[in-house]
Amino acid sequence: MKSKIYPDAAAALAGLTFDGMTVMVGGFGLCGIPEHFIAALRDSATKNLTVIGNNVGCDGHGMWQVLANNQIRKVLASYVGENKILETRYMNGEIEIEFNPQGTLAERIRAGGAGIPAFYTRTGYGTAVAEGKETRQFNGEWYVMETGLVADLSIVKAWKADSEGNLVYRKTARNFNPMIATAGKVTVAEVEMMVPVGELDPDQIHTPGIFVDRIVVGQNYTKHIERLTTRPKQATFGGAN
Amino acid sequence: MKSKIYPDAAAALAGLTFDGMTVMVGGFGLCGIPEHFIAALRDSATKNLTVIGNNVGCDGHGMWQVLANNQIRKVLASYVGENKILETRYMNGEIEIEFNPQGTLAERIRAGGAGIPAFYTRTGYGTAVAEGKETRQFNGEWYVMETGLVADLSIVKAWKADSEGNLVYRKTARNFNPMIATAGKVTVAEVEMMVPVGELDPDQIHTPGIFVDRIVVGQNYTKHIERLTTRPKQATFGGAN
Amino acid sequence: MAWTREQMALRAAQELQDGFYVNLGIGIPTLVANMIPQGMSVTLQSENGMLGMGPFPFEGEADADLINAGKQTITELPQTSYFSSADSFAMIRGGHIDLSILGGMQVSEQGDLANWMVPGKMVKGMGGAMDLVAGVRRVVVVMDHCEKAGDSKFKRQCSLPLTGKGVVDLLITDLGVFRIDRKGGGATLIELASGVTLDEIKTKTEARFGISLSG
Amino acid sequence: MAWTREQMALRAAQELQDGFYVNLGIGIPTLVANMIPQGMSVTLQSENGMLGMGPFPFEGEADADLINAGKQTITELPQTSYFSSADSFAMIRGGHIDLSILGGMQVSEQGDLANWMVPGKMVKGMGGAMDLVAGVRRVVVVMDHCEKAGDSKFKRQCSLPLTGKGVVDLLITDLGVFRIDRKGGGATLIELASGVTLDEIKTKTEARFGISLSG
Repeated sequence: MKSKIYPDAAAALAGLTFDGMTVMVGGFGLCGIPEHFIAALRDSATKNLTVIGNNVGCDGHGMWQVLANNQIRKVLASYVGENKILETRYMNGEIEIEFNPQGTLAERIRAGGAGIPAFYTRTGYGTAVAEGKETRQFNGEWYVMETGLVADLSIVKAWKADSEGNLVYRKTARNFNPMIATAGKVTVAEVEMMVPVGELDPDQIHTPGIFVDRIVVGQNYTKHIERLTTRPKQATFGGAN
Repeated sequence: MKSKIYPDAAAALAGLTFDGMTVMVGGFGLCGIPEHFIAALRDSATKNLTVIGNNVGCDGHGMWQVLANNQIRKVLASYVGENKILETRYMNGEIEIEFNPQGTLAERIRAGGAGIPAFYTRTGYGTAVAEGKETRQFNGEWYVMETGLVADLSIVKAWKADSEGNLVYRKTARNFNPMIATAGKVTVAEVEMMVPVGELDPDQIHTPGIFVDRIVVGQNYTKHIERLTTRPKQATFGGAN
Repeated sequence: MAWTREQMALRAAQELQDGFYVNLGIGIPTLVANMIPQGMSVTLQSENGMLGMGPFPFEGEADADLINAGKQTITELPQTSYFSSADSFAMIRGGHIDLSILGGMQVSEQGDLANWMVPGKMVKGMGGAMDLVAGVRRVVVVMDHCEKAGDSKFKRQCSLPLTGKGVVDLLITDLGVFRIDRKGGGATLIELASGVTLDEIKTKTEARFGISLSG
Repeated sequence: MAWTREQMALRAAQELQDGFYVNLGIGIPTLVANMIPQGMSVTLQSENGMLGMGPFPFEGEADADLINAGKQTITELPQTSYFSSADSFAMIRGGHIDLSILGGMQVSEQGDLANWMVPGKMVKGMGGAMDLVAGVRRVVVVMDHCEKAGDSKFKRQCSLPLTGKGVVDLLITDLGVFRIDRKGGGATLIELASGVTLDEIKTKTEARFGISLSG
């Protein structure tokens, strides 16, 4: 079988990007984002992208770089704060944003990958999110119909992979990555380390290799922290949120 | 917090069963079935059950025992072969069976646990399964609307648990158990071993404890094999299915 | 006189019960994490994909792969589990979280909540707020009773775009506590903040409410 | 003369491609697992929740927790992954499986498939068959060309209840191979089994079909 492993992100994106395409990008805030693929996407200079993801980076970081490079036409996201360029362009009507409740966005992506064209959810009923959408009662409760989402290209970040493309994520860096991996016509994954086939416990694989077409090992992860919050070493239990 | 751990299956079912209730039971064939809870359900003598699960045991084993004890009024399943009592009662109109495609059944249970009252699937379009159901086109393809399923009681089998109710399944014994764990008003789990809290890797928990109300450690598992298939020790690679 | 932010959080903490799974919003609700009564076991969910949130990390020990829904670095506990955001919101939407404590911009007497956008200002997005109010079994909103300009934020109808319609069960403000019947039964004042009179709260509230003060 | 079961399976095995993810039904399709060409990497999915099925276990080494969709004991491979049945059918329904090879009772010239029930006989249920034909990218059916009584099983319209409507891409029988256009373009005979004449297959087939024999 042709190897799924590519030498770097640019090589792995070769032939996969085109103007006007839809790209899904994993991550929540800057946690669990595919840093190297984002840089390669920026360098690809692909234009008029529709980007689907929970956020669009934040000032200076993550998908903000692709945004700042004028490559994005439309965004589907749940939260886009801390992003001045996006704010300005949205206010000026230069970029389109479709706000999705976070759980609806996550479920729409899962549905897209699972061959489900639409589903109903209580979320957003009676709000602006339901405008223009079908609403319907089940068992006396009102629900909104939401559609599945798919992408031309899905870009995810995992912790470990084997050469089959089996992926394991780490802590809350998992977030949107597993669903996004299932919803791309093509899915590329960057990881912190490759392990030999057979080293990952088969009961413990988060994304089976069938979903992953190309893999890159990323070097020198930045992992920028948006809101560093700590407590002093001598403190007693200092708050859980 | 009140302990989730109960001494045995009968104690764990106490107060949870009532005539006419809907019960979901994990397992595929006899693989990954909650043996001890099934025995306790049989001994409870609860009547007129609606049972949701992929199968209803097979002759002499699994949910067949509850069936043979005349406790089941209706079944939602995808496959009910190798079960003579069920066959006879179904032919005689003494029991109702709603056949669901296996993937539709799995997704209906997931939807029920996930607060999704209905979704669309291509599965079954143009077949008897779609009769009486809404059909609808999305992007030029026809789909059938299926509804979410919930139960008064969900019964699952896992491999390991901790006292929080975090569960890990083993190999293909996972099957329907994780979704069923999410779709019960009350969920009880039996496991082969309890481990101390903190021993399960937080990245590797299949069912978070929030879904599990009561836990039992089962002793002396039978794990009856329906179709033992082996190859002689000296053989070369002998077939994958 | 009225309740401070800490007092409001303390009042919200009274809504916790042993064994509860709870999601806390940002702002005042975050303070509730430090006010869990001794001996009570409460598990905090973070909607990005974590059950069993621990405290902030010690200085120098923050892990970029471990953040809460407010994007703050946090820690795990022995019982922690991680899952995808789809599984996390399946948990929320499916009614498995017992309690959510959230901030608000406006609440209506029908239990409508507005807390995600102000027309004319930059819209940042609703994040997980709409999912939480639609899915969590019991929703408690903690907010100031009045705008800085003095207008009541507890209203007959929300004037701001809604986060959810008929979703609030309890409203805690700096002036008092209101029980709200999501199913159209209206609002009831059940507690006054320390030093607040019935007259004061009546004067400062646009919403209509019944009164059932036990104390 | 016609193809044996093994020859039909061998012909089905020609539909495999390197890197394919494949789901095999019970009966003749199961034989295909032993006919994967040397050097070709094919990953077998089992719809109960496994990717990367290995061979049957050695005697005495069967594991009750490790079975395939036919409920036979099997083994895992180094690259195996396990998942829930919901995730498994999300994989199937979402079009991620390249090829499914299934048995059939009847196939129509429009690509309809009937393989799950015979009215009047006990209905055992469709298991995962309806999901597989609705979701897998390419569906190959392997079946005898005729009933024991001689009636053609490749029909203008299926008389048995359908498993799927317009779902079959290729039909392999003991007499030959038909390409079917799911989108209404009809059926085309593309191969004759060894020793089978065009006249014979025409006589024994109820379905209408074009002819495009390359050999």
